Amino acid sequence: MISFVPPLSRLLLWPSLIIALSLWMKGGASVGGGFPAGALAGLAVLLQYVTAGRDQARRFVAVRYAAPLAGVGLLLVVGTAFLPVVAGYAPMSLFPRPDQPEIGVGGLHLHTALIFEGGLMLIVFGLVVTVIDRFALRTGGEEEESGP
Amino acid sequence: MPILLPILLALACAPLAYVAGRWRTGAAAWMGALGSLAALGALAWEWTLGPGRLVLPWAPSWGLSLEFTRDGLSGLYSAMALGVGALVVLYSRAYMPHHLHEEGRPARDEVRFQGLILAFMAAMVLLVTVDDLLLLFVALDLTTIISYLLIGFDREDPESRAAALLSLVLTGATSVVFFAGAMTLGLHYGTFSLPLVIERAAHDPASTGALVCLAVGALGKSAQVPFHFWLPRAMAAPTPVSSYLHSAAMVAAGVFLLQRLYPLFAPATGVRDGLLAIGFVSMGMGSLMALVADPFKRVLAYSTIAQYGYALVLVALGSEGAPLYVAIHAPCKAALFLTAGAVTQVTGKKKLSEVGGLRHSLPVLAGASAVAAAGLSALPLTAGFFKDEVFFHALAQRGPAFMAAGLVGAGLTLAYTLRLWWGLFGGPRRDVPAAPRLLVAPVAVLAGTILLGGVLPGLLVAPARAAAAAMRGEPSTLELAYHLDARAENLLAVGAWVLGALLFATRRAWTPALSRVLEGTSRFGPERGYRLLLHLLDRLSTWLHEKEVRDLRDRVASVMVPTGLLGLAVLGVTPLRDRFKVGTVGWADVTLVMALAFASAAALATLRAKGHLRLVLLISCVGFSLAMVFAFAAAPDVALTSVLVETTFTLLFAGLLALLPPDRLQHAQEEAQKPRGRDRLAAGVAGASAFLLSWSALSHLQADRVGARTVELAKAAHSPNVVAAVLTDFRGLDTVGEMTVVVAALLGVTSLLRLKGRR
Amino acid sequence: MPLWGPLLLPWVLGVVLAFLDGRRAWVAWLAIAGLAGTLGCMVWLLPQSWGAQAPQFISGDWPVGVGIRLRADQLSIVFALVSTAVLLGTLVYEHVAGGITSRSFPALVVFLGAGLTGVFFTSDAFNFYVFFELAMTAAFALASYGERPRHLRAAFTFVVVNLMGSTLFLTAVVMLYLTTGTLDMLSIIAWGQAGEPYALLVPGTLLLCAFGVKLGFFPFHFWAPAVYRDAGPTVAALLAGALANIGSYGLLRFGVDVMPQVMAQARPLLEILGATSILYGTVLALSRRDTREVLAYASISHAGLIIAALGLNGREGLCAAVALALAGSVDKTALFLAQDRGGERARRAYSVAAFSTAGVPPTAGFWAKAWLLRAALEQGHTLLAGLVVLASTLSLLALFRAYQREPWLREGAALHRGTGAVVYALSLALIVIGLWPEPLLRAGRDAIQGLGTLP
Amino acid sequence: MNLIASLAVGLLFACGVRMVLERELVRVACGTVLITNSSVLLILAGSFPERGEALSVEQGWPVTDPVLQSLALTAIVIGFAVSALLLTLVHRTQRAHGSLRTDRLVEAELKRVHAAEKGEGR
Repeated sequence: MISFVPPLSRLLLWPSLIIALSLWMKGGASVGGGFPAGALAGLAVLLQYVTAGRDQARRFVAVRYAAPLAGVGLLLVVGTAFLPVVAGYAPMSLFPRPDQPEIGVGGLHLHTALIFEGGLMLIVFGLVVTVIDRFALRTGGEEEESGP
Repeated sequence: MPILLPILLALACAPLAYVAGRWRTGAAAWMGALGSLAALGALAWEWTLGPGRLVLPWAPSWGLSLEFTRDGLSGLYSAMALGVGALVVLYSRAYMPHHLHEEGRPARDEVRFQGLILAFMAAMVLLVTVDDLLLLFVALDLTTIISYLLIGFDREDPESRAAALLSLVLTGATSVVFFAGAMTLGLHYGTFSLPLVIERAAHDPASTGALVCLAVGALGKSAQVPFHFWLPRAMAAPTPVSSYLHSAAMVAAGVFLLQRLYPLFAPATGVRDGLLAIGFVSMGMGSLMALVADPFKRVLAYSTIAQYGYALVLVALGSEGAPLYVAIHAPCKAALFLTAGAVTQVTGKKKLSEVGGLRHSLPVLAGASAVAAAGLSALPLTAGFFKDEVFFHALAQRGPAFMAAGLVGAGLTLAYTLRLWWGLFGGPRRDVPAAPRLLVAPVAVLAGTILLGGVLPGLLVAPARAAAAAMRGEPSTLELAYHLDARAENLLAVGAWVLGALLFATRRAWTPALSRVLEGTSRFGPERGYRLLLHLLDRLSTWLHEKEVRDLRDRVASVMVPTGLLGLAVLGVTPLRDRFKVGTVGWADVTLVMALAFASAAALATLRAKGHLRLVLLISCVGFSLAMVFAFAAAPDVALTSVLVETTFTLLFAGLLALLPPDRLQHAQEEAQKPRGRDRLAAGVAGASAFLLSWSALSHLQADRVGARTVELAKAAHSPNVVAAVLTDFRGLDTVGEMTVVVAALLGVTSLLRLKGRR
Repeated sequence: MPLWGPLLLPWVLGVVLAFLDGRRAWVAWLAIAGLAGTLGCMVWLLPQSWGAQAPQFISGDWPVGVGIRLRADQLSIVFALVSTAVLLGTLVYEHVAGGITSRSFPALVVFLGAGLTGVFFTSDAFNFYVFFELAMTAAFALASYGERPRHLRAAFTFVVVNLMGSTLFLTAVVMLYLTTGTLDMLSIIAWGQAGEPYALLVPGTLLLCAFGVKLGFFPFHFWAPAVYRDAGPTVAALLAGALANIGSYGLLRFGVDVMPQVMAQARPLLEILGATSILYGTVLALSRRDTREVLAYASISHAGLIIAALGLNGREGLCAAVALALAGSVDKTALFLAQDRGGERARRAYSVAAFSTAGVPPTAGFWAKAWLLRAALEQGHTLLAGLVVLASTLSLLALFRAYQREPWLREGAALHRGTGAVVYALSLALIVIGLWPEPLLRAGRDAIQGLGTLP
Repeated sequence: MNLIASLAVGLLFACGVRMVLERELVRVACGTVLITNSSVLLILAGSFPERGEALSVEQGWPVTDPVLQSLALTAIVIGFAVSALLLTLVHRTQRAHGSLRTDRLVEAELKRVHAAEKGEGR
């Protein structure tokens, strides 16, 4: 049992991440979006923590810098929301505007909502992974806090 | 504009003195005295300009303006406050270093003290000059605040702290009552401007309630029965404070208010009769207490209560001598207080029984204070004679009973004044070191003023008439002169002297009995009532605090149960109670209902779950069932998200359980499931309310919701998935906010579970 | 200045600060500068709010209701100004008092500021909830600041009880949407004027309870003494000074503006709750030994005053509520900060703020209380007027008992110059407003001008 | 359907409150999760009567109110974030007090209160 679970989970990691990415990209058209994508990616990493342990999981850059990643995500989100004001639009104006034509490559529509959703994904991923990481770090007894 | 000059000069005194004090400690007092004398000079110059008013814009929203007046009343009281203030500040230059040394405080604190005295002086000048009900209250509370700081100046001394607090609370409380009265009047007459209020009150007399409120404020300040007991306690303050606040300034403020507002009180005979009674009671009580008190400052404090009782009687009778009475009393009392302070500094004693025979060592002080004492007890050739003359004059018009009361009162005054002076200076000779000159000079100056007023009474007539005219709103015909005939005033005065002398001569016979009687009655006095009330409130407070909710559970229940009950009540009493719709359940709904049932069953099972792991699994079971519900409710986005969230959450919970020490978990588990009856009840109330409130809300669904518009607009937003369009576009701001919440939570988590070490 | 300015600035700044280590001095100064900038933006916005048309925008320029409307009328801007100023003062205090001990403190304070600004500016019920949660979550994270056991205890109580309040609020907002079909406040007002008077009663009740928890009046206040006592002094100042404003603002916005018909029916209840809170708070404050507890109970009685003012019929009561909330916010911040370390300057600041809380002139609190008294007397409500007088007296006693009891009185511990400056500035503001009350009176009068349908 | 949905909401809420009133930190946290779940259920219950195809923009199809869905999503996410914070707080609180029981918190608090009440004296 122990012998084949870690490789299997490592094997599962990449497909999960790809599914997460597709959830993100397809969010505008069908079920999905940044939030489930981030949660799914977080779950994939969580699996690594459970099976391979913290040190193994932290091989990935994205895991080590999960918390800053969430910050970057928030910057993306806030930026998408408020950058249009520089050009004189109302906040939360997404491009292309309702009266502008869509720009699309095949089934994929390019829309600033994608950046927005990407930010969402990073934030959720960052939260999940950071909490897991901190919990994993704390597991294994520590001294008690004391004092009044 | 010249009206402002004395006020501005008075206001500038404290900062100037402070600055001077920074340069050299001793300079502060001289600077302050100089400033107040300048203000006094400005006042005198202004006096020559005749009456006037000044209105400056202040708060137009409330129709308020800064209104100042220059009339007899403000002139007389300002002169009193400034003159005595200057002398007291100088006196404190000699007094405070010694006092501070005894208290073990740095000599620099003297500057702070003098600054406070001068600030008080400014507040007092402001109080007597303003001509607006709200401003009157503002200035009144300014004096309260500064007096708190002054009385509690010796902050190491618990007694003086307690005295300061008592005076703050008592004068603060009564002045709030005053404010309520002022507000009532202001609202009733539509203005706070005093001349307008008085003018309108002429046709439409003020309500008794409002007048009583105003009177309470004045009585509290002037230390009249039943609010008198803060004054003797306040004697814990340094002597310059007592001699200023409790002779010429703070206590005068109360009677001043009544004089300023006299036109309002004039038609209300009932209120005036009440004030009259209070005046007589204060007079009698104060005089009797002054006859037996031992610490000499206390004698003076009780005497102040009694003397302001006289002033109150005069105001209540509407006598034109009322302002004059206060103005003459002030220098006499201030001089005696200053004498008391000087004696304490020289001898280190504070009680009459411990001193005596000082007339040889302190001849100037003894002489000057003898003049002040003579003034206080209204002997001829001092200004004091005229204060009793106007008093007797007013009483004589009311009838023999009043005359008798006045005679007894004046007799008692002479008796306790003699007792005080004799107790300090009379008796067998005792030698003490000489007093510093600056300690004696202010007393001498005050004594000189009193003599001057007594010898040349004509000087007093003009200010007294002006003040009386300002008080009563009609020209005054007050006459001050010595008449060597058998008119009632003279007879009463002679009678009072005889009575006083007799009482003084026979003092050993009645003092012990009187003190026993007074001690007995003090058990039922208002002070006792105040303490009892406070004690009861304290006990109530502690009892409530002990009973108060402390448990987290009760804190939660205290939110949930009232909300639940309120919700039930709302549904119970309004027409909403008849409007519940059961709704239909078709075949298509079966899966949904089953999923809901599953979620409910899992939720119920969590209550019975023993182990933590089982609990967590059941919680996630609830979550997954709900995700199923959402899926069946055609909300796949929500369903997907909630599946993922539930999964993550279950794992996080499991991670938490792994973090917690197993023995602690075990222990907590054993203890946990002992629910109290009221917990069940609370949950029941909350659940029932949640059920009925949601049912009511679901029964009132609005068919035409914004949701429909978003569906129409989704195409314009280039997003086939309407939910995504709402999330990222239409209500994108919500999503940005929500993501910021996530990041804030993340920050919280990272700071709670830090990577390296603790703290 | 466009409306989004004061919102965007703390938001972006918060994100940037989240990356940085808040214990460094320059980071703290950056946060301080950012909050000061926000304050400047708001001041800039002030004349526009007083203009004929309050500045507003709709997110993405979508039609009303579909997009989210943000709007800054006078009520919003005065609350935003005072809350941001209080946050700024607290942040400066914590920084100069000896340094921030947590990495995320400045970022969280700035996020709290962003949340509060959003709450005050938004004109959409659900967006209100989101910003409310942003402020609450930042406060949850801040509550454990200091991380001693008692801080953690306070944080736990705070989080659990306030989660209940948030849930109530969320439920109320959803019910509003289900009943009226829109989330835009102005549309809800229009709906309410046309619709049946009882329909909004259920969400109204839940909102009252939710804001009751935030503001902390009887019987929703039981968490407050424990949290204010056990949390760090800066945190207590933040919670009592800034966060509680959500409660008073929410009651004004939702009660007076959005659902005046519900408010009309809730008046008797508000009066009873207000009177009870006033009595309860003042009596309990009277003989507490712990200064923080005195302050906690004093703030409960202050919340009662606000509620009682709202319960009064007519304009003046509402004006009084606004003035009480604004003055109380500064009062409480000054009190909590001043009692922290002692020293001569802090003592003076404490006494000024205590006089203001008790309603003694010349302080801002006096005008607020005077307004309440005025409103009560105008309505012929002598009982409430008497209660106000009693509360003033007893809180004066309670606050000054604490003042005299504290060891600071005897020791006069040396205080850092900077912290003294902060508490001085706060108390100076109270005195300046006391001497020249026009800004407060104008704010109170105009803030309720644009609200709903007033009698 | 209204009745059933609101019954489920009420039941979840009651269970949540009951759990929050337990004497143990983990259960308190579980209770808040249940309460959040109940409010999310209420949000979507509003769209039960007209529920349909969420993703279709084609004319004539019934559509589940997308605004309600997005409100539910936002509520779920916020609830998740706050619960994560609460879980870490549970961990820290139990470490600080050496127990998972709320009574210990009360004891510690009372100890402090009584120390303050007695310590200063009159």
